[in-house]
Amino acid sequence: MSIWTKVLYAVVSVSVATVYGLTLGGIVRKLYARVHGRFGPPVWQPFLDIIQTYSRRVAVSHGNMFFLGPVLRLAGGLGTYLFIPVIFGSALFSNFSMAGDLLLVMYFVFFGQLGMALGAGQGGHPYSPLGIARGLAQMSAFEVPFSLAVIAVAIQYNSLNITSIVAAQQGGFMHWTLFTNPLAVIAAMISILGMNMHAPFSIVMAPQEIPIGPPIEMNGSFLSILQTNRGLFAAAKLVLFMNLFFGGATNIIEMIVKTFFIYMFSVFVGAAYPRFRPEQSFRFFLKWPAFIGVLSIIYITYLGGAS
Amino acid sequence: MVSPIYILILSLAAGFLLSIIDRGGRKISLAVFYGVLAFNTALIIDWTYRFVFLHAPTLVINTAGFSAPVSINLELGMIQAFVLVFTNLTGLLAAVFLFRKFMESKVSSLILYLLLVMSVNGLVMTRDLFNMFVFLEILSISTYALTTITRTKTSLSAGFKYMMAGSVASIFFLMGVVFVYHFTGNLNLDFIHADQFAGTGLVALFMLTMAVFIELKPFPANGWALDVYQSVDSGIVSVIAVINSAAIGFVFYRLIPLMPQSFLTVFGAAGVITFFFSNMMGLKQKNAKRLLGYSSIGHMGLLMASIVFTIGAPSTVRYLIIGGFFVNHLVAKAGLFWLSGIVRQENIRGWAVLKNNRLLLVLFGVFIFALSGFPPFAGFWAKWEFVKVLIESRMFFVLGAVLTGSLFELIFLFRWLTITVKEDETQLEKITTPDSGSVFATSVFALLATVVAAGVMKYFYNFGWVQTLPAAAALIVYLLDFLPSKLKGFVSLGAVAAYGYYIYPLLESNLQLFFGVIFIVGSAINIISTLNRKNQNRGFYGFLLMMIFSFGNLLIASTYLEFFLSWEFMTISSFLLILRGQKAQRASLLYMIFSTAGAYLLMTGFSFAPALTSTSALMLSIEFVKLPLISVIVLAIGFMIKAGSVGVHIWLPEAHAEAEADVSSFISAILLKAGVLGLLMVAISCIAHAPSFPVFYWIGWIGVITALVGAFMASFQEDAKRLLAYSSMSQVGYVVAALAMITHLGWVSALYLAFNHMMFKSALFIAIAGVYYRTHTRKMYEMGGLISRMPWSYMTVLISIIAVSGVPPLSGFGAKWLIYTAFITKGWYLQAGVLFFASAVSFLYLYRLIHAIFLGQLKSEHQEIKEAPAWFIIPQYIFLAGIMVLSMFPNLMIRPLNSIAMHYFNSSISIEGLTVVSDLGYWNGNFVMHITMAIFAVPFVVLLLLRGKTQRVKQFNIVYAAERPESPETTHVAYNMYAHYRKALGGWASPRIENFWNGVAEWSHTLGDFFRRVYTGNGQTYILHIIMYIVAIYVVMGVK
Amino acid sequence: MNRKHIDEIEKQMKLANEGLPEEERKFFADVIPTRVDPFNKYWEQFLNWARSRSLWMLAFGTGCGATELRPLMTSRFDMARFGIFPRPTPRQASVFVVGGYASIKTIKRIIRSYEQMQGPKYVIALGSCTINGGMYYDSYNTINRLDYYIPVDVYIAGCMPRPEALIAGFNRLKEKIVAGECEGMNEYTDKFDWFKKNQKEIIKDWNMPDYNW
Amino acid sequence: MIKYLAVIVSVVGLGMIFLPIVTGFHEAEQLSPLAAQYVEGSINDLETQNVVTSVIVTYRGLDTLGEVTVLFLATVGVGLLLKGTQEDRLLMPFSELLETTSSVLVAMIMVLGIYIFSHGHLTPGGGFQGGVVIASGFLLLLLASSGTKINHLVLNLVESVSGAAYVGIGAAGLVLAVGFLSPEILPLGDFGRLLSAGAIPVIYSLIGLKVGSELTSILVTMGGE
Amino acid sequence: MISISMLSLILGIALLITGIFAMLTRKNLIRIVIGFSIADTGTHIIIVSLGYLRGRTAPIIDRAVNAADAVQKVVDPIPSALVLTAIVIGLAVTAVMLSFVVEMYRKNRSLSIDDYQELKW
Repeated sequence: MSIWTKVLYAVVSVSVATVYGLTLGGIVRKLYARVHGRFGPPVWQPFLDIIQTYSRRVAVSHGNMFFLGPVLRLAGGLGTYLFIPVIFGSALFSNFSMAGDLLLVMYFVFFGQLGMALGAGQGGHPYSPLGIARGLAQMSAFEVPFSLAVIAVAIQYNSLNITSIVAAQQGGFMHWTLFTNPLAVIAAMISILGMNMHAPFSIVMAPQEIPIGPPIEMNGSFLSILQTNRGLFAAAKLVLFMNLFFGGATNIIEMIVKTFFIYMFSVFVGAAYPRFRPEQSFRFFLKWPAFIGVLSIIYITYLGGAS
Repeated sequence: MVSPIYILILSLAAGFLLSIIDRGGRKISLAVFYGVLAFNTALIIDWTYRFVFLHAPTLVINTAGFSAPVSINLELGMIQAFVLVFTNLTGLLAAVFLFRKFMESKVSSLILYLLLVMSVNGLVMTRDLFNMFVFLEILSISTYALTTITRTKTSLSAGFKYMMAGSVASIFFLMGVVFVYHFTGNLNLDFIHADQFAGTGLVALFMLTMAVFIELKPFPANGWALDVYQSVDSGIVSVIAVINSAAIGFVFYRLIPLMPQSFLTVFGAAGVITFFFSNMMGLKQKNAKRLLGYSSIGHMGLLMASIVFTIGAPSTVRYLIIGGFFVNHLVAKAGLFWLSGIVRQENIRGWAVLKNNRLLLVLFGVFIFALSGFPPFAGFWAKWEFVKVLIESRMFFVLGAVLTGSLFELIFLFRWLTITVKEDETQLEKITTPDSGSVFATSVFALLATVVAAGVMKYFYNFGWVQTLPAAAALIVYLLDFLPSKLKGFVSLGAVAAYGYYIYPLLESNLQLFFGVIFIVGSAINIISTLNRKNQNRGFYGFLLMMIFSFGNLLIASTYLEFFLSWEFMTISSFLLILRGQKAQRASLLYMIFSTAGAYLLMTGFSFAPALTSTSALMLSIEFVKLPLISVIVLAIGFMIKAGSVGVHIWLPEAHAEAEADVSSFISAILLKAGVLGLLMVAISCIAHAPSFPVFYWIGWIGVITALVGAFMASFQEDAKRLLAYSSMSQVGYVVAALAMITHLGWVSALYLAFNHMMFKSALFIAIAGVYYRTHTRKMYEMGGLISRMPWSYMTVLISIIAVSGVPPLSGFGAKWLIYTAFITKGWYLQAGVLFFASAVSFLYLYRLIHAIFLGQLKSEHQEIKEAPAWFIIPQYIFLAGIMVLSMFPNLMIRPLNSIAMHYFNSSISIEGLTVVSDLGYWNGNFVMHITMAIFAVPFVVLLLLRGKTQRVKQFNIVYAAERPESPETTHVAYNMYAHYRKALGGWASPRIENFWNGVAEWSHTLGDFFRRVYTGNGQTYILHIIMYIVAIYVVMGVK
Repeated sequence: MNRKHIDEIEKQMKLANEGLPEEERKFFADVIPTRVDPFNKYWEQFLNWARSRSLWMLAFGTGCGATELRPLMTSRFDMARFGIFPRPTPRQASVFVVGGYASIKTIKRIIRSYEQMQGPKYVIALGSCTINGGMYYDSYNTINRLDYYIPVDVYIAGCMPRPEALIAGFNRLKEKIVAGECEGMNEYTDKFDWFKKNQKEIIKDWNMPDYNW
Repeated sequence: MIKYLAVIVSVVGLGMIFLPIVTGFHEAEQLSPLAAQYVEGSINDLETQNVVTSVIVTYRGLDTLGEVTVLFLATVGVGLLLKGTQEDRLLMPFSELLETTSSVLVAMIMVLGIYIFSHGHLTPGGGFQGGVVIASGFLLLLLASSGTKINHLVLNLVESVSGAAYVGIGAAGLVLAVGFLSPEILPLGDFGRLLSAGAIPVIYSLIGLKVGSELTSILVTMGGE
Repeated sequence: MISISMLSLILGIALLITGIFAMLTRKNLIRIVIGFSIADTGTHIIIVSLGYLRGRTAPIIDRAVNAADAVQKVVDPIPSALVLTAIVIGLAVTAVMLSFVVEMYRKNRSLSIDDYQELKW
């Protein structure tokens, strides 16, 4: 397969993921509205919003890093997504997963966050670093259960190669990590709450405290790039979780169904809970979820696991 | 060939006649006085030359025409000559020092002084016990009288206390002599044998030896001596501390053959106790001369202990130890006492006046280093051999006490040194022009210390010139210090290059080469940043070269001693470099204390290690050495101190932060790697010979906890350099943990990270140095928004922090990938989890660093600031280029590291094209880099096309709740940025380890203070101590 | 042209920012806002369609009329179904709802917030006070007509107008947007001097730049 | 109280140290070989009647030289300490009777002293004893007559010259005879004669002079001028 | 049986200890010096007592002692020689000590040793 074919495939894959991610966002808004007893905006509202923000005639930039911030953010999202094989056995959706393994994906997540943090930092607005400080701190906290879960998975399948992790989970839902190593999945699913930054972990944007935090100075096209990334990045995270814990997907329908439910999990939790204070949030992740993560490793190492 | 008895004859005759001669004028009497002293010295030097180089036989001089035992005989052998050379030389130079005093005071003082020196000669040479008593009394009486040369209330009362103690001791000595005669029928040492003292005879021997021992000021029966040291004129005190002590110590040495084992053990123990306690009590002391007194007493204790405990050792080693301690104490103590006479400041803080006189300051430093047992001075070799002897004879308590005592001593000496260098001296009275005699005497002694050191290195150890190169380099640059800084900088660069060219062929293995690149090439690039220094910049390049050369010497050292020597040179030079920082007093002291504690551990560890059989570099031959468990543990801890592992990392943030901006990069990027190198060596020896206890498993844990604690602490710093320091600690924690795995992948990853760390931490420190150079602050919240003023520095920091954090596509990710893979392969899962946590936390401090300095609001005072000078930018971009190349082609580094590790293990990774494949996963750095560039380009172009009309605005054009910001200071978020995180962590964020060490420090000071309360100042109490001490020792020895 | 001329022209092209003390001027951009014309017709129509269905509202309760804004967000009136969402920062908002009377103190904030919004931007003025001063028409401390100070797209009369009236107002705005009639942003730049004169007449303590970028 | 207890304990302990010497003490039956050698040597080699003198001046001559030095040092030391800080004292004039008697006595004391040190090798006594007797004469002068002025220069001269001469004789032994302080620079003479025993009487006389002048000078210094 | 020499030995030791006791307890500087002097005298008596041989005479070869059997007739000459030296040295030390006391008194007008403890710790 020539590199250009791969690029073409990647473009398709990215487009699908972006559209899917944005649609999910719309669905969530609709869902929230229904929970509130409202009619809510249309499902395609995110697309309208993106067009609206892209179509601003004027923008304000605080400097080169401010300019690059959203770019790096989107590059991070793209990278994260592109290093994950999305659909098991599909050449179209295998992306560039031959460049690296699970560790590469985990660390590429930081690429965008760091870029965004830098861009927002140059904005000069005090709320940006406040939000970033919260976000980084929370990230360091939820990384603990997540990394423990990932280590447990790596031990379980003796690999960090996402494709082979998915391959090992094929052959019936009882082979999913969800059932072979439930503790790791619990730890990871708690940490995805933090990753998605829905309530009770919505301390970064926190509109009532630090009006939307980091991107407060982002406007016009900058904002629209961030919005695009939000869709893509959400999809990437969900696909990663699906691959690691829920047996991956062999076709696009399976992927959509699985990721939808993974997403709904955090959405429902978010709809049901109020927001933590920052230190409560950090402490939360460092306590029980981390402990569950340790248990999962012990379970896999010393008790032999279910496999 | 003049008989040494003429020393006595001439001195006596001159002494008797001086008062008559003096009637002809003081100049004549002084001429006679100095003439006789000089004659004595010359005579003894002549004899020493004969003994040492012509191997003359021992000379025995009979008196009155009869041979012993009928008449009194004198003996002059090599040992006596050795002692006498130094005592006479000290006597002569102390007299030179006292020249002005002698000019002004009565002729009596000349007579007393001359006869004092004479009596020491007699005391050392005579073989008759009663004659010893007589000479001892001459010595005592002349000393008593000389204490009043400056007549103050304190010196009188101290002299009286001295007399009380001395008279009690002399009564015992006399009793001992008489009873010895009673039991043996002889007074001549040649005719008295140990077996003649059976039963009650031992009491006689006890009295005799005890009297001598009391004169040697054992703890706690030594209060009188301290008072004398404190109050009497410096010149005379130097005589008391050096000449008297040497003579009496020699008497003790002479009595050793008579003593039974029980005596020896108790005396040795008493010596060690004295050493330990007097140094501990010295901790609280603020009076310079009394402090020296404590040190003197301690050293006499050490000398006694070394005399006793080395009896079983080979004689050359024994002489090196005893002689080393003796010369070291003598030279350094005399020099320091003389300096105290020149400085005329009671409180050690007052010594800051030395700063105004460069020569004196250097002398002071030389003496302090000599006294603390640093190479190349004699005390270093003595200590090294002594530790070896103690370990061979399994005297671990003694070892512990000696090393702890030495550490205490080091603490107060270096506190003194650092205060002297750093305390503000403007409030103090300047030193009145010291008279040239004093300075001359002191300088000669510093020179003497150096000459002795060179002699030991040349004749005893037969070192090559490379081993002495660090010290020589410092010396040479010191002599060239008048040159402008830039010139010296370029010359240093050339010297480092030449040195690199020289040792390149000596680096036989890739491992050596790897560290050679870190040490030499890394240093060379770092030197560029120092070229920015202006003026003469005295001292700097000497120390720098010393440090770099000692790094290199570590690699080619072929014995434990050579390695340790280079290690100590490294410690000295880095200490001095740190000390140059503006407020580095505490930092450099901490560094010194921890380094020395580490060095003592290394010394112990090497002494436990079996002998080397190979002559190749230690780094290679260590592979075939089976280190015993204790050695592994002790060495590992010693090296981990240098690597800043948690628990012993206290020095690290202080030293990094307080050192000069361009020195910090050396410390962080290169010095820490020396610790890594050491640990690696221990690990190498453990591959084939795994210790019985899983030492490295626990080191692994320490490593990961270091990584985590370092990251946490870094997040809570306000000071940019402290932040980077903790970051270094964290990163080296990763390296240590990875090393501790002792697997192929572990080592590849450790070395890979070590190399990367060298590059990005150098770049970061130099960038911060540039920022500091422009802003004159290290507090991050005082900066902000500098990206617009210093874009080049910003770029460095940006690239570096991406590399540090391990975010792809830069080379830092390679390290992370290797490390996690290695950990999971090894089965250290929880450790890997902790490392993940640490690496996530590292984003906190990295973002803080770049945000608080470069992003956010630009301060008013920095509006017109310029980019850092080119000298700072050039090395940064060399390192950045290195990072980028390694990011693009990580295999350039991984391939050689793979081969290094393959020397010890089977390879666990394979390299397929540009992809590195491990058992668990794979990584193609090159491809990742390309993809990253592509996916960066796409949104970038999109944004360029769709951005609309973009207006660049200024820093206050922000949405500020419909208001406008008041000032940049109140708008910039930087201070206490992670307050919420600190709150979440609660007690875990408190500096427990620092509190622990503070507690240790406080307790040892309090204990020292408690013990020194025995010295009530009352002469009677001192006598009581002596009597009780005698009784106690009597009981302990169990003399029947 | 000599150097002096160039300097003079450049000086004219910059905002004078005379209200700011000398040492603070460096903190603020001094660029004069300029007109940005719409894209070509069909493309602009498409964009206007999207804009009208994604109205991001600056939720800044400037006056008592803001009380009636809150119910708009609730389940009963549910503005989200019209694509109207509150945004916490003017940078991202496209609709500015001025909530009733504007005291002189508030008008300063209104101007600043309006200027910080990125065009195209729309203003809905709420209640009688914004039209003619309403019950405060003779107050020494309120303005009587909002469009002396910023361009207004839709006025909603009433004291205060009910949420239903607000919805009607928003719908009117949507229509105007689709029709391409909402060029308040360009109006502001075109008549910049006039607006500034009016603003500075009533705001005595002018301690901000002449245009808040 | 505690201090007294400690003093008592330590003194008792000190006694304890000496106890074994007392209990284990038994008087010697014979001279030690060394002592016997001295007795024999004194008679045969040195022609000296007084064995103690021969031991002091010859066999252990170095000790004696040292001893003289110690005394000399004491003089110098006392001089260094006390001289130049004298304070005025009111002295009552002494009675004439006392002064006259003492001046007569002094002459006799001096003669006695000289006799004692010059016959040191023959009879009990010697330089030290003689010197002390001489000094006691000066003490009498100092105590008994108010106007006594002792010439410092003379004292000093005697002190220094006799000391130097002593050392000189010792050194002469090194050159002329067999060793430092050897008395054989002068003929040994006949046993029991005044001019016998080589240089011993000379040395002892010098010691006598020296001790006498030294002690006098200590007395003068301490007693005030 | 207690011999004379033993008696004098005990006496000497008693004096020695008494002298040291005085040095330890008396506050007056002059008394301390006297204490030393007493102790010193004790040592002299001890020395002499050690040299004594029962029934013998002084080691002076005169009419009382025949040169031929002098070895059998005289006491040990060595302690006698030593004690002479010891006495002189004791004297010298005492003299220096006393002059210290004089000078100390002149400087501070106090003879109590408790007034001379400003140097401590």
